[in-house]
Amino acid sequence: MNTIDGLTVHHHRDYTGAKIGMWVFLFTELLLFGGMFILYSVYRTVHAEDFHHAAMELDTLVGTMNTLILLTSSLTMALSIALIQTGRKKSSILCLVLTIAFGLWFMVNKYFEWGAKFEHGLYPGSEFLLQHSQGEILFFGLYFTMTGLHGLHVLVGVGVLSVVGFKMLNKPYEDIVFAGPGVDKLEGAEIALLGKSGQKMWSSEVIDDSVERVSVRLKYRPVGKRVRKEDYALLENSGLYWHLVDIIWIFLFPLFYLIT
Amino acid sequence: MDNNRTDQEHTGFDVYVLTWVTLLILTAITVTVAGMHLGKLSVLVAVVVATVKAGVVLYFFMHLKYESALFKIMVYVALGTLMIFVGLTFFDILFR
Amino acid sequence: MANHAIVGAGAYVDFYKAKRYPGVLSWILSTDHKRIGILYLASMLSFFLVGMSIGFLMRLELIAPGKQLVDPQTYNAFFTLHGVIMIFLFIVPGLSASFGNFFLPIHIGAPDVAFPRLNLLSWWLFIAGGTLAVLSMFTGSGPPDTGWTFYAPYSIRTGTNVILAAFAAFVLGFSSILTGINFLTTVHRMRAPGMGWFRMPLFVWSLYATAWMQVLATPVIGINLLLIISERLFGIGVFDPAKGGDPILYQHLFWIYSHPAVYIMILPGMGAISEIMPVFSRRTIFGYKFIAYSSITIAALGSLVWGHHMFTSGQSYVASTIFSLLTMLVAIPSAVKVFNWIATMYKGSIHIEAPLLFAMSFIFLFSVGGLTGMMIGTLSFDVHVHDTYFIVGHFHYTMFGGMGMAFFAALHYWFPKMFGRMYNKAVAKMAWLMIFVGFNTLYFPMFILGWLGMPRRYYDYLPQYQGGHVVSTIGSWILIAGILIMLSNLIRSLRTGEKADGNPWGGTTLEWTVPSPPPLENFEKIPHVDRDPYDFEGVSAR
Amino acid sequence: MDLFSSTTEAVNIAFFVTLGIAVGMLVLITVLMVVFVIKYHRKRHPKASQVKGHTLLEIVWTVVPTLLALGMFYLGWVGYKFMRAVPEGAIEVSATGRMWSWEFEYENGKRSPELYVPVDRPVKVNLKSADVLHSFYVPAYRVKQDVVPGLDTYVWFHPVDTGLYDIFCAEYCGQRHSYMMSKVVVIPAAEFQDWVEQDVESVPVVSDEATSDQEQVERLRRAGERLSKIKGCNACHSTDGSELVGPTYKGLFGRAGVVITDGEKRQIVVDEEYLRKSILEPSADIVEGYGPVMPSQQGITEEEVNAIVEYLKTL
Repeated sequence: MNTIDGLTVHHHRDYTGAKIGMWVFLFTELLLFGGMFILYSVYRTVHAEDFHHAAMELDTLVGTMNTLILLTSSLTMALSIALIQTGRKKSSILCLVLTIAFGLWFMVNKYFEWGAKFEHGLYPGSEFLLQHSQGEILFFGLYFTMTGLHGLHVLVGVGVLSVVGFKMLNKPYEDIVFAGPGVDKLEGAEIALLGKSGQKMWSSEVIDDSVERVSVRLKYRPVGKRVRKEDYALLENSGLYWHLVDIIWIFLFPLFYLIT
Repeated sequence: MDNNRTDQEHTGFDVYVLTWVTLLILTAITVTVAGMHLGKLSVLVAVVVATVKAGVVLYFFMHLKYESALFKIMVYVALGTLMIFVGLTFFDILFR
Repeated sequence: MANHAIVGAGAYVDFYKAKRYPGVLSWILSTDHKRIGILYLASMLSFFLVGMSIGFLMRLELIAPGKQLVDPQTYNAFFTLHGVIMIFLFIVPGLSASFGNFFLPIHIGAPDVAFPRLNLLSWWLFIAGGTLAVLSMFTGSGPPDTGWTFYAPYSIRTGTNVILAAFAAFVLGFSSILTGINFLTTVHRMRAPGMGWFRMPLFVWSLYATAWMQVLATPVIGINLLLIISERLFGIGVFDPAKGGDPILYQHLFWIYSHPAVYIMILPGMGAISEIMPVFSRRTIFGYKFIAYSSITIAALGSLVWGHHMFTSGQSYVASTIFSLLTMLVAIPSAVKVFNWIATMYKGSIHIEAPLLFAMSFIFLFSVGGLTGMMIGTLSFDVHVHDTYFIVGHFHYTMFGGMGMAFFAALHYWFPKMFGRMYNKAVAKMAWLMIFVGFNTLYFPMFILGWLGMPRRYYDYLPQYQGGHVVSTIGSWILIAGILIMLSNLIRSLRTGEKADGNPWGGTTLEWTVPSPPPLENFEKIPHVDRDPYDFEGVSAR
Repeated sequence: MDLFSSTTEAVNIAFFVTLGIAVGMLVLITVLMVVFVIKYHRKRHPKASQVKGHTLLEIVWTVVPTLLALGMFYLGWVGYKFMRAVPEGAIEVSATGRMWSWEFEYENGKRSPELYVPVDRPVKVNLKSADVLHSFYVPAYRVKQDVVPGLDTYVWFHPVDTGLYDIFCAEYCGQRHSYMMSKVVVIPAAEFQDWVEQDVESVPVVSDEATSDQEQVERLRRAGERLSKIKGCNACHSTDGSELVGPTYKGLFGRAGVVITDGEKRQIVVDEEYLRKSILEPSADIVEGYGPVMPSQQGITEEEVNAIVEYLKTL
């Protein structure tokens, strides 16, 4: 934030701050899933045998495929950020679209996987499941809640990335707002756009005390390799979220599919 | 506020692709080992491999390697807290 | 007057006048941290009054054995709602969301918090959660009757409206997390030039420590409540003993959050006390660094002791032993704080004003709470008094006697700064006396009742316990009268109070260098900090 | 091992020592605070001296409380260890907690709603829950242990004197939590022996020749009355017409009413068949205006059901 003669001008944003905020938010996600991992590890310890049997019901192939999909989506996500950093906006958006597509593909697989389970009568609280041993009931209780919650996060991630994509498609701009004590000092002034020789191309009305604040919206194109950080801070933070969702799956996969 | 970021520019595309290949190899390892029926060891391998994979994602894809000490400390605090929650809970479960 | 320059009167417009939207929108759409702080303050106090009224009815019901006012089901809903409202809607957001929001940026010389819009969202979530909690009383199959702890499996079996109440608590948890993220980032990124870590006021230190706990502990109860909800909706079985679930595991996850939550509630209060003690002693704080570090230590150790709520729960002997040991250790940093506050009065020049009276009663009542806390951290003694009125007494001494008194102290301390007017000091002192006397009359008998074996959450009791209950109920009348006098004094002063200048107490931290109420952007120019927070040299008394 | 003579003593010692420490600390804090406020009031002490700190003092008031705290921990731990270790030769009773009553069962199968124990002999109570969390609490013996469904817990104590002592439920368990009370009845050993061998069978075995039908019914009725106490029926169903959680037993037999079966209302008249079904499958027909809260009476025998039905007919 700068101050010009009592006028406050907001235009600076703290991107490291935004990143700290994002990381801290990721910690809350980590602990959210952490609670479930505590439950998992406890019940896994108590009912090792049952978990072993129950895990056989899950399709390792689908699990592996979904793992590969998410890992690859993480790659495209990281590439998308790297590309915008070097100013290649189109390729960056393409990678972002790929990431979204991988996320959706993951969800489609998940849909068929869950659907098959439901068809077999295997869902929380079902008659069929209640005939199983306690460990198996717990396994599937955890399976559905943990992968369900993870799936929800994938969907949120897809949503966030789509929004970011749309924002990138539009040209970036920056709002500058003059506000705060001292706006009244502008009274009688006007705002003008000047041409090369200093001629007035456009000017605003005269500013009087009816004006609450003055807003200037600057639009600009990224020039060459010198892209401003503003262009990818949002992308980078949503990328962090996407990678975290990937990390969670990296643990869910062996814990549910590979302990047969 | 000052904004001295010198981080991202270090990461090249090759690093990302290499990271991705590493992750694929690790996935292949963990799936193969799971198929070998090693008993108790298989769980250990699965968890260790998953941790390594998560570390790789964290360090390269999430740029933790290039961040300042503050970020690293914060991540360790969060992970440490989770570990402690799990550990103390197990003092109950294992000795009940 | 502080030796910082105060901005010229001409340029100064206080933040109440500098508004972006008309009418009530200027409040509920404002991203200004000061307005959000006041929004929190007003909404929290409203919820507090609701919780207090329910508490009043509970005390009335308990004045004699048998039915006085309501039937058992209603009473059970009463203590559940009293707990949910007081915990999630008053003491958890407590000082951090109200005074923290208002003063944290000013304290570190920043124009606002790091994420102002997130800050507004957090208030919206708070209101949404509060509304859901209130709705749970009137919709579905009746108000929840599980106690604020929602212990499984009763919370899975009861026919009452647990889902809505648990969801309300979940939303409120989210609100608390957002505040935490905001404060952490603000402290890391927005300190003014020269504002080193050890020049931050101790209130900021306590908020920083609190923010870490909010961020790391709250998600655990979030998932726990989501699991209770899905248990009820889908029967997933993780907490249902009939399906192999372990109810004690629910308690672990619950207290993993809810014990640190105790420190989320009390730490900002301790921070406020650390502000008040030096100002009214007119001297620098004693042992600044020890108080700052003890906040961090409390946050760290406080996350390791949840199992002391579960000594009789059926958890293992080993776990109980370890948790008891850790519990004893967490008392140490609190003791360090108490001794430093008292030492701050040593060789001071003490002005007795309402904030100091509340702060001193905080030290006394919190010490009672803390020391009884150590008693019940003692394994064998806890077996006897666990889930009795001893516990009820203990946590009211820590929560209400601690956080509540600190809240009142902060309210009287910062009132002139927040609203630009001074309250009637004599009435404030009288209200303090009534609150202090009423408080002890209300809660002290509970220790005796608990020692005699009166279990908590009892609608009806055996005649041998009546004496204590009668005294306690009478105490509640004095306490409530005191609170009402205090609040009406403050509310009346909003309009009629004498105008307060920038620094009515002779404080030294940055908020006293700007006019009262502060201007929209807090500072005309971002200050350059070149002195310690409690440097009273050259600051004259009033 | 025998540091203490009883659980009561283990807790009392911890209480008085920790209370002493707590009061001592509180007095120290309060006195210092009050003395400072008076002595350094601005009238008497207008100029404050800026003392920033004192490292030695900080160390002292860190180390001393730490030592006291560790001492308190040790004391509590020793007592707790004693309270968790059941002495040899303890008699064992199993207790079942359910909403909202206690049922005690002795080794020979004798059941009772109160806990009868012989004086001066340690008692181990094995705790089970039929539904939700409860907590078995005897203030006189300073013992408390949660009763957890799916987990076996225990508690032990040593009754020194004969008499009646309260048993409470200390873990909130629903609407009538505060009425989930019973008594420990401590009696001389010989008396206890007689008591425990009496009425072991819940329903008396009746031989056909010796007794008339009338007498048989009467015996069944009395057995039913006793059973309804042991099983805790009276916690929710009154016999005097007052409203509790469930419908009253008074005038139940032959009463007409509306029940909800599978979500649909239907009119019924209470007969033997209905009573049986309601005992065995309580959730099948819910009387209008009540909640589906009655637990299924797993493990009840045919004779016991007969006895209860016979008893209900007479109310």
